[in-house]
Amino acid sequence: MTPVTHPMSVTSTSLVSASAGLRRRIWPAVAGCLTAMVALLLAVPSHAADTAAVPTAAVPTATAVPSMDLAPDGVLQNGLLHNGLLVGALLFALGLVGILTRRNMIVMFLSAELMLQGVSVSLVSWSRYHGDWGGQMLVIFVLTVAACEAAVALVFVLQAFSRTGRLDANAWQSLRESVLPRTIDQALPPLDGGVTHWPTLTPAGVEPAHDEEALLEREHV
Amino acid sequence: MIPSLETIAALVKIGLLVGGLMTAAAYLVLVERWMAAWVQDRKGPNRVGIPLTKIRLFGLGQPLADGLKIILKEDYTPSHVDRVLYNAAPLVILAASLAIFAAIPFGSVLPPLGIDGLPDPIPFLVAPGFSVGILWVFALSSIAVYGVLLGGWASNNKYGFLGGLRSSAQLVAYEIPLGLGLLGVVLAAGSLELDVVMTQQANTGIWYAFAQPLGFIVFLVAAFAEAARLPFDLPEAEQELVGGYHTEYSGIKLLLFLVAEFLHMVTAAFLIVILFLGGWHLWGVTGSGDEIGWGTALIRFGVFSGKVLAVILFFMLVRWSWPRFRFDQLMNLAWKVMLPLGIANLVIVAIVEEFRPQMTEAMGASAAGWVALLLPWAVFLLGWITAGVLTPSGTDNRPIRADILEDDGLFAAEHALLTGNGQVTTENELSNTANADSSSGSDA
Amino acid sequence: MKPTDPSVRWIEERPLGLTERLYLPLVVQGLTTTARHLVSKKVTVSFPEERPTIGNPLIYRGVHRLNRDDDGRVKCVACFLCATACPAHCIDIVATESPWPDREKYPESFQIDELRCIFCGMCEEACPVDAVELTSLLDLTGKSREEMIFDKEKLLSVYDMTKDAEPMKSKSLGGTL
Amino acid sequence: MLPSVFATQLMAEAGSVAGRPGLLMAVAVTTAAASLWLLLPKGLEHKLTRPAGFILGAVALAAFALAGRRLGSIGEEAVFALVALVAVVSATATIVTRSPVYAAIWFAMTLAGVSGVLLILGAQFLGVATIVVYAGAILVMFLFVLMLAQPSGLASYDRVSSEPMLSAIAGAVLVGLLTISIGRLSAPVPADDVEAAATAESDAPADSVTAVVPDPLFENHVARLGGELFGRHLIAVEAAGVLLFVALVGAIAVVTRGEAAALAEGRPTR
Repeated sequence: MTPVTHPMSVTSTSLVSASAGLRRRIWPAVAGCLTAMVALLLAVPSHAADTAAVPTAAVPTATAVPSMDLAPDGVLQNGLLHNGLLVGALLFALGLVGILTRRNMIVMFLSAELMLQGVSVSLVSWSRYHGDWGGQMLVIFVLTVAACEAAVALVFVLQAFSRTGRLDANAWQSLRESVLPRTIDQALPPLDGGVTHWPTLTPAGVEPAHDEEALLEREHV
Repeated sequence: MIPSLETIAALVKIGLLVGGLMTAAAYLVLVERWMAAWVQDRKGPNRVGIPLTKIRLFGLGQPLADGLKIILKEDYTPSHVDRVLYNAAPLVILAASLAIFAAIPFGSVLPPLGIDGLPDPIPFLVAPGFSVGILWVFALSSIAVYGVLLGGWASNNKYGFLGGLRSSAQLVAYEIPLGLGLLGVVLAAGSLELDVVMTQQANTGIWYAFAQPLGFIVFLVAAFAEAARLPFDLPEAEQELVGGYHTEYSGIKLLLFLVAEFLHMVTAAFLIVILFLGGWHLWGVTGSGDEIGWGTALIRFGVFSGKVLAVILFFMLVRWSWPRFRFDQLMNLAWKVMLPLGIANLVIVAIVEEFRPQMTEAMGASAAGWVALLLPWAVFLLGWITAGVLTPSGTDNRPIRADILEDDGLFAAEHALLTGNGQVTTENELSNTANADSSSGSDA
Repeated sequence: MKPTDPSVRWIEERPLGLTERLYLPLVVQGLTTTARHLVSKKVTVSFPEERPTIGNPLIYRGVHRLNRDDDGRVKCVACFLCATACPAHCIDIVATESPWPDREKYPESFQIDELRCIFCGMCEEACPVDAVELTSLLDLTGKSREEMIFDKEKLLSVYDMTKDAEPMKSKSLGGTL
Repeated sequence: MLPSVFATQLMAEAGSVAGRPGLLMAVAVTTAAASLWLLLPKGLEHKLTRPAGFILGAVALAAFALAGRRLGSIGEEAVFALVALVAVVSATATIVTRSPVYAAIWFAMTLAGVSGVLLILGAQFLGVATIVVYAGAILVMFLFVLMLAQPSGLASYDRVSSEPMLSAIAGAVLVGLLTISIGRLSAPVPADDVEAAATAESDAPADSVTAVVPDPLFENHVARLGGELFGRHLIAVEAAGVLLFVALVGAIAVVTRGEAAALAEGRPTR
């Protein structure tokens, strides 16, 4: 990619700094959540202890319930379900992070779609596990809703873009509640790479006057 | 680890298919050049034969020479491109257009070979039993849009970018009539598997082109547009517009783009034959069951290939018969003509399929069959005439002067000054104005 | 000229008829035209093996020749009219005194640069004695630029080569000489 | 602060995470949070930030992979791991990459991975339909808008993100809680549940489309799906159709009103 030399990026580049007040209120809660969760995870006992307690005698043979993939030891073989749910959870969480933190409205919508994908994977995993179609049905409707959402959302994004000339969600922070602090942008350092130098051809005839800066800064041929 | 026989069979099929397709694409380019020459009263390429000899073989060595030439050309990458996507775009489009053939059968079945571990009979299909074959074709043809769009964007060139947007808009728009034309067949055949669609036509003996004429036309037009063939080759449009999304490409990457476009045409021909022209079926020649001997298998393969070749020749003949559509006409055709016609076809097919049992019960099998055949034809004629009468911009190429007047404010003002009002003037009014009679032409 | 110019005459096109709106007749028409050309006789020829037929060699403008008179002498009188008329300035003549009594000058050297020549035939028109003519020879090739500058000998040899097939235009066309 | 009763109950029910000690998941979650924070655009970056983020991300991925269950065969595991890796890695790339066009391309890769996961899970139709609907239609529209709005270069708001650390931790906490609840799956199924499923299976009429399907992988997948869709869920289908129509009308209405407003305000329209 050629570096940015768009005037917008020089004058109004920004470094996000949420206000100190907001951060002071949120930090303890977040830190507490993370610590509590890690503690929870560490406190979880290992799997081996549980499976030992399974009463094998009470379980019918595997052939009776082919949909449930019963293993001989009587534990439901839910590996596919487990892994599918794990993938779904990861996708959902990644989508959540994206929609919380990115400022480009299109990328935010991509993140929302990512969350929908996570949900779809989870639903289909359960559908496979239970051997019925309910989950897959729901995914079809998720697809429908996603299509509707994308259509309407894109229209709004386009409208917003045509008003501000940017895809920045923070361009609309005046819509926030008045008690919430504003995000103040600071200047960003320029990207590495410097200015691209374009080859200059030998002139034929009388050379017209050029705008040298425009020649150096153009990004298209 | 020794792979199973089925895996080996699948690999052999893939090898045959990819090798055959690439060779066929090369030779179809030669055929296309011949057709172009003959239609223009020329002789066409007929020189290149066996190298270092005087043997010419009617120019059959030409594809080799063409390929060598374009491969050996300098693979020039402009400095302003986005390198990753610039290199990825041709690969994406070629991979997508080759992977489509996983779900497309290229014949009927081989007679049983009697080898343990192999299914009997062996179908001419890389992924047999893939229950969503048609959707697969659809999905991969929509992936091809990415190659076009990214190639145009990554070129970082305004002409390439505009070309990319232009052609992806076309591809996305024509996916809808394509799907509608296809849905009629899916509804009638009751399956998303392409070989089942062929078997259905062979069993009834009625090709879907005859049972659903409207669907056939809609699918045919959409297939032309999806394959970016003339009269819809706006993606390239060498004569009127700058090359398009592959303006900045050269050498082997350009070759990949061109081969992919050619494969799109081949895919379209396969789909047309499979969905609407009966696949390997020909009345009285090929039979209909799966229990066949070597002779019938060969005949079926021949019939199938012959049909595909005929459709491809039709594609090439059409190229030299009609002028290119303008972009607004292209979009008009997709949204205002083909979409309603496709929906009409879908509705009539649904009605026929829904009430066929009742009709059979009421008036007997043969009469019901005739009704089921004639009803779509009636809808076809009706829909066609309606479309022709109601959508003049689809067929009428004349410039609309009132629009010009509205668009250009200065022009309109001047014109109003000259003629006394803003209306389009006829010859008489103009001559009156020239006579300096300021009161003439004032009828509103 | 602006489209609003009063002298522009706007002409109403004939509105499309029903058959034209239905497009199918036009489709068939287009396909039949193409198909007819597909099988019709081709106008190109496989050149070195097949020679193209030239309609009238007398008016074909191919390679030049310098004609000889009945005695075998070069007909040119070095009047420079052809060099003056030549729009491409490809004719170069060096005149000297003629050894023969019937004319004052004759060309000591006479060169035509066939690579610069545009084969317009003006030299042929300008020549008062019909010495320069354009033959119907069309395969004019060479391996170097120098080779393509035809001197007097070469031009005369072209005459020798073509005089039987193409008699001098002056006589056949009822010329003066 | 979690109520202690609920916490102890969760701990008791959690059993195990993926048959491994919970330490693994704790490591996975914390490294994932750290790597996301390092990778997210922050405007000012040290040159070692991204490599460190990649390394931590690889550690997190490995930990998550170790937490996964064994499947039937090694081949199945390899294929699942591959498509899951594609999905998760490209999802991460979607949210951390600076260029929005690249984000869209990475999202397309995610779709490919997800569609692979769906295929493995036996949802052939959905796997392919995801590609058709998302990649073929929705994402192309996104790309159109992106390319038209920002044909080249990197905007300032793409180079920074709001509160990367907070949101990375929030995501990690979410994943942690979800995996704890997924861990409950390893608990054995009570015997009467299994018996109930077995009787439901044998009682179901053979020709009914709504019967319990033995294996969604095979046996007229699409036909059964369609039967279910237009049988049990017919009203939902109708509602979805209405929803699509309303969205279509709404989108066009907003566009045209926006154009009218732009004209009135003298702004350029497209």
